[in-house]
Amino acid sequence: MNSMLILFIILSLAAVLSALGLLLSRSAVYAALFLVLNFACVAIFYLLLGAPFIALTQITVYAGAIMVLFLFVIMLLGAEKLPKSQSLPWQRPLAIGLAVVLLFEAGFLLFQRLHLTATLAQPEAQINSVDAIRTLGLTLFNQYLLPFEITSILLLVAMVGAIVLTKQEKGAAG
Amino acid sequence: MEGTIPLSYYIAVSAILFTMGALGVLIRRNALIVFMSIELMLNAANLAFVAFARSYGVLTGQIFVFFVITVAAAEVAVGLALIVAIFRSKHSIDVDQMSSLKG
Amino acid sequence: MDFLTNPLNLVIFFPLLGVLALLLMPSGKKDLLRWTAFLASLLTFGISIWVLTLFKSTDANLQLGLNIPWIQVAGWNINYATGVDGLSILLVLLTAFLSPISILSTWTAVEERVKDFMIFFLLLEVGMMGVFLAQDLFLFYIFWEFTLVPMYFLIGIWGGPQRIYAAVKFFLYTMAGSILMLIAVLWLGINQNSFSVPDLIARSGSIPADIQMWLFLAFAAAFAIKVPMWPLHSWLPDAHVQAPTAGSVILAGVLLKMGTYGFLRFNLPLFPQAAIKAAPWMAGLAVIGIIYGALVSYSQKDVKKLVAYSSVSHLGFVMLGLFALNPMGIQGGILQMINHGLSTGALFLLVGMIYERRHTREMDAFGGLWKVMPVYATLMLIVSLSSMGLPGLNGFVGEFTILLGAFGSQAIGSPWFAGVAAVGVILAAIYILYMFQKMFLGPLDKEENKKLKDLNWREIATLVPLLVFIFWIGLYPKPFFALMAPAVDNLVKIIQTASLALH
Amino acid sequence: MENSGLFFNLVPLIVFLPTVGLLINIIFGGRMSEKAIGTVASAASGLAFIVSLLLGYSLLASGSEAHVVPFAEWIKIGNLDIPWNFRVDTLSVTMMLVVSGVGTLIHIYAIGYMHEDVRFKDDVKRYGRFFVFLNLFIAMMMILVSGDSYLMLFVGWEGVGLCSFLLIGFWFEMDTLARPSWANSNAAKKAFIANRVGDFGFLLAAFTMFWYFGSLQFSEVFLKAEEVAASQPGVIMVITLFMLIGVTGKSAQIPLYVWLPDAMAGPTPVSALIHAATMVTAGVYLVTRSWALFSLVPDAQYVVALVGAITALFAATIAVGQYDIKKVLAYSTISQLGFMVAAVGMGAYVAGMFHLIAHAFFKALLFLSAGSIILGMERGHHHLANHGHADEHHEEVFDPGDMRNMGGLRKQMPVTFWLYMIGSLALAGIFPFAGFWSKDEILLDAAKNYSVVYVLLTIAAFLTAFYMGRQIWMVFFGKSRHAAAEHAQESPKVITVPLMVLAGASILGGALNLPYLHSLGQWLEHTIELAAEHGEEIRGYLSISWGGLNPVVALVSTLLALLAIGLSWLLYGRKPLQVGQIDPLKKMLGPLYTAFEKKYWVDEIYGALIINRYVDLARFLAEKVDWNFWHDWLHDSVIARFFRWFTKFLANPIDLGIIDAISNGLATLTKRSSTALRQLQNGFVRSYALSVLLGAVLILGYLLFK
Repeated sequence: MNSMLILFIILSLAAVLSALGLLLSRSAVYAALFLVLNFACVAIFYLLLGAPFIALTQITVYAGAIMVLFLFVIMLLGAEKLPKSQSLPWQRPLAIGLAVVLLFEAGFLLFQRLHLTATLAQPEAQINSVDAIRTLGLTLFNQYLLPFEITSILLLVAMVGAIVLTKQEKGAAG
Repeated sequence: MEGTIPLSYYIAVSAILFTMGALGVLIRRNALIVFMSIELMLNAANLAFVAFARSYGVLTGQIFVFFVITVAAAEVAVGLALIVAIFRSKHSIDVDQMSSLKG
Repeated sequence: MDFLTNPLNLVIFFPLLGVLALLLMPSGKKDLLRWTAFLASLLTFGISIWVLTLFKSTDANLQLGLNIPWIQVAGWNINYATGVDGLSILLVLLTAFLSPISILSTWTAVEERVKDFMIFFLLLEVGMMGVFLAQDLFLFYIFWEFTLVPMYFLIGIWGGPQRIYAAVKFFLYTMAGSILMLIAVLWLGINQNSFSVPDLIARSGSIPADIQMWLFLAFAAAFAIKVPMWPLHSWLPDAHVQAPTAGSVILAGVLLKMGTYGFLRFNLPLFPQAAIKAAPWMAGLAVIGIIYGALVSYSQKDVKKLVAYSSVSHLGFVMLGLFALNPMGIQGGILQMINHGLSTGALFLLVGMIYERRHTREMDAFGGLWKVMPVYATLMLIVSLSSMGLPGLNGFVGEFTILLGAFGSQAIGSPWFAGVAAVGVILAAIYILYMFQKMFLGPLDKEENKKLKDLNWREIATLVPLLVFIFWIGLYPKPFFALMAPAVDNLVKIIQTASLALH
Repeated sequence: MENSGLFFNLVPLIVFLPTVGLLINIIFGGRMSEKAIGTVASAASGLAFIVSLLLGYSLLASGSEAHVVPFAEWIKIGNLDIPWNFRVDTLSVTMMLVVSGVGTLIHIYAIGYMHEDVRFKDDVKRYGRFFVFLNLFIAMMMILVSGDSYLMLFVGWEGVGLCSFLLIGFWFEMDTLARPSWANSNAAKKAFIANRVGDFGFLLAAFTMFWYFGSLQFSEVFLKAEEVAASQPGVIMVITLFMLIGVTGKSAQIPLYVWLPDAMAGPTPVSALIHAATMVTAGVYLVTRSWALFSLVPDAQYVVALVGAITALFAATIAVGQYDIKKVLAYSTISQLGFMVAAVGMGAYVAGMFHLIAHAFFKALLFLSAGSIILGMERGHHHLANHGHADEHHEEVFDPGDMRNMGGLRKQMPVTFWLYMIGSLALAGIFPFAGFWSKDEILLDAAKNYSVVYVLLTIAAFLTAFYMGRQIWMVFFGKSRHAAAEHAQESPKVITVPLMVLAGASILGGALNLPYLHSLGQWLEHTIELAAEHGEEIRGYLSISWGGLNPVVALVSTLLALLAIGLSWLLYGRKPLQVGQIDPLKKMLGPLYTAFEKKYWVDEIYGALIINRYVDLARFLAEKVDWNFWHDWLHDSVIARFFRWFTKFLANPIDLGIIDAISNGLATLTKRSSTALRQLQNGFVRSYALSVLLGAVLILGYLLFK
């Protein structure tokens, strides 16, 4: 039992529990906060895995931008509590059953079939340095230039789309 | 701080998070929470990507995650806009209210 | 560019330009539509005259044509092959000549859906030109079937009270024969590895005699229905009586010729041995048609029907001439195709003119019209005389050469055929004079007829060109014979070679 | 050529002058006066006569040998070569002279005649049309006689048939008594169709000729005639007999003569020109022209001669029983044509042609005089109508041509009377009129070799004199039997002057071929080789008459003619016919006379045996066979019904029962399962997501545990 593993287990527990919180919380605001916690845990995982750039992106984009957006929308629409629904009585048990099966399958796959023997060591110092980020940047702007540029268009389209969708039509009843 | 963590642990965490996300999509009726669950599933996938990238020592995994995050951002923007639009006409964010495409 | 500036392609496809122009015009402006269609067909006629000037009448081969690979998949050797020779040049000219005349005749006769009418008419012209100019069996077949469609609509939309019946009958009847031809075409294309007519003629010797006969019969089925040969003529009176005037003119003037032309272009040179063997039978049917058509014409009460049945008789002469298989008979036959187109076309025009005035075609409703419509009567007289073969007019030259050719034809084998056919000359006089008497002579005793107006200038203008040719061919047929002579000699040579091989 | 000073090259003008005339009248006729129209037409014909005279002079000056003047190519296919050449020889020039000469006189006569006729019939505008047709006829007749080949001859042959049709049907909307009727147009149609039957024979003769001689040109055919006769004896027989059919049609012989009496429906000048003087003699011309063929087949010649002789007698008997002045002349024409045909049949070509010419003169004279009489009667009738005497005649239709209405016209129409007398005597064959000489020659030739023909012709000659006598007595002597006859008026000069010219020709015509001089014989000798040259080489009865004058024959015929006239005087002259009296001959002959009167019911027999059968056959074919059976039954019922039944069969048991059942079953299945499955499509996004997860789980499970 080394310290890394202990850290890992703690983080894993935090992540899973925050996910569970998301799943169970009645209020959307709590759910959003649990999700932020989850994202933070995952960001630390990234650091452990030697991917500092991704970790920072995770924090800024997800926790910073996306979740703030969520909270704004929640505030806009009101965090109403939904009445209990009778529409899909079998949905919940079926979903849980399937989830259990899925988990079982994943476990089976992971431990009986894949035989992943690799172990991931603590990242070296230079990995978490500016050089590594530069390498990532160079790869991104050389090898993946086109996808990168396409992403910009995607974002532009999404932005325009969001504006169009939320724009109040003149004369339309609110 | 020496010691290693087996790759399979990361994947297992990823799998658990993914299943939770999926459950959230299936069980919750609040459109916002459903959406959040989707984000959770994306995160789970990202985690697996990064873990494998570390395991194989290549950068492609990280770059893919980068793209996923970008797409997720776009998706959230459009998705939330949709939810707002739907709320305007239905005055609800219950996904079960959106069943006019019933066969 | 070669393809577009080829004179034959211009002749075939020029009317399409007219169609295009018509499509862009509002359907309410009837006169504009009429003038456009008229102009398009007139220009087509002009192009056909240009083709005539390019045509070398001393050359027996196909001329001015194109031969472009077209459908060359899966071993099919289909070309876009066109060409004109002595066998077809006159028919091309006839088609181009009759089209503007027919359009002119619709000026007041067609008032509804003028645009559609003109479009169908020009499409029909495209089809007919294609039939006469295609030198690839596959291409020919496409044009052949294509002509059915516009004609079907011309009869079915602008026809008489029973137009749908007539149109469907026309369509089905012709289609039934064409199917057999299609089979034969495919057989030839597969076994001879070519659809090109000149190639197939060159290879015709390689087909075994019994298969030649089957192929001959398959082609003959399509053509005999179109001609129509007795006893396959039943669609003709329906189609003619129900069709609008312009449709009848084209039907009699050109569409029927497609059948005789088919015999001439395909049956004779492609299957010469079978043609020789079949000659007495075909001649027999032709003679029956001559007599039968003339007899049945006499008993008609409707002028248009009378003229329709007279076509059976006249086309019998053409068939008799073609199957005489000697230069006189064939040249006479070709000329008679033209003659019939002119005379019967003119007769249908004339009948249409009286129909427009009186809205009936029953001969009993007329009588003594010469008194009120002298110009009409005179023109009708000339055309009738041409139709019954009076010397000095076109009909005689054709009939005489046909009968003369058939009388001594070796292929037919007996002068009796021509002898009996010559009775048709008497019978023609009987039914035509009967018609003329019933309409124009006798007392003018019907009130409705007393105020009839004589022909106006437009109507005279539609008829005068036809009359010019009626006289021209009758008095000086030499240029017409000169156009076809080398090609016919060539054809006769092919048949003679086959006949030598046969014995 | 040495012909440079001669006029052979003018020969196309004989066709084109009349053509120009008719074109002028067509184009400008509407704006010209009647006089001008008539003058143009007459001038066209007259100029053609002058050209014919020039041609005759040219022939005389150049040794009378045949000249062929090429004009145009017509039909040329392979070895068939038919140019339009003009043949100028003594025979054709003779015909040209007759046609244009008599034709011109009749044109002039018609100026006056038609002037009145169109007014009696109330359609003045038709005046010009008559002269157009008349000129057309002259042109066609000229083509006929000047053609160089059988086909060109045929062109004219058919052309004159057309003119005959047009002119018989000139008053197409009435009958001969100007009542509205189909009669005239029927007569016109009948003439054309009867002629067409003859043409059919002609055509077959031409076909046979072409395939055995290789040509239709006269010169080539005649050149090869003996050769072909030697190798193929039957062929010439066939050709000549087919030609005979043509002759019987055009020259109105048995059995196709029936059209000629009806053809009198045409205006009188037409009857004179076409149906007496010129067109109907085309058959005689044809036989004469084909002498080289006929001379080779004596059997055919004999048939021709017999047909002619029988027709001569047969028609003469009918003429005896007629009351219409023109009908008598019509049957007389048939009879005289019989004389000519018999003559050329016997090989007496010169005699035949001689009679043709003489007959053209006197029969034209007679017809035109009859026309003058009819006009006189019409004038009388109109005079009555205008002066209010017509009350008692108001109801009945007046027939100006019926001899029973006439009588005593000698006083009212003296000029016409004398002209008619001359014509009648010439026709009856009284010395020294033209008819005497020409008929005598025929009888003489018949007496030599053909006793049967001789007897038949002699009886016919006797009857001829009798019916002409009867006519004279009935028309000109006695008292008027009708008020119109009392008021009949003489015709104007324009009508009588041409008649006088013809009368002169009828008197002097005999001089053309007087016995022992034989000027016509010598003239024609250049075209027709005479027996004398051939000597005994040619078999049979070729015997062109050098006849001389056999006193016995001449005496017998003259005496018989006088006897006949005397007999007619006994019956009709001594006691003139009274109004309503039955013909005295009828009392004597009884049913036989009725047979004459009714024309032996030939029209009725033809009608019953041929025409009605033809109509029935045509109707049967058209209505029963073609329409009811072929069109309605076979096509519309059998084929269409079978097709419908078959489609129904396919539709009902086959398609509905089997194929449709399968597809219907499939459809039902689909419907049911989809009804079930649509429950899944409940619109809830979450349940769709559940399905996705289910799918993912299942696929993963499959991959894992397969």
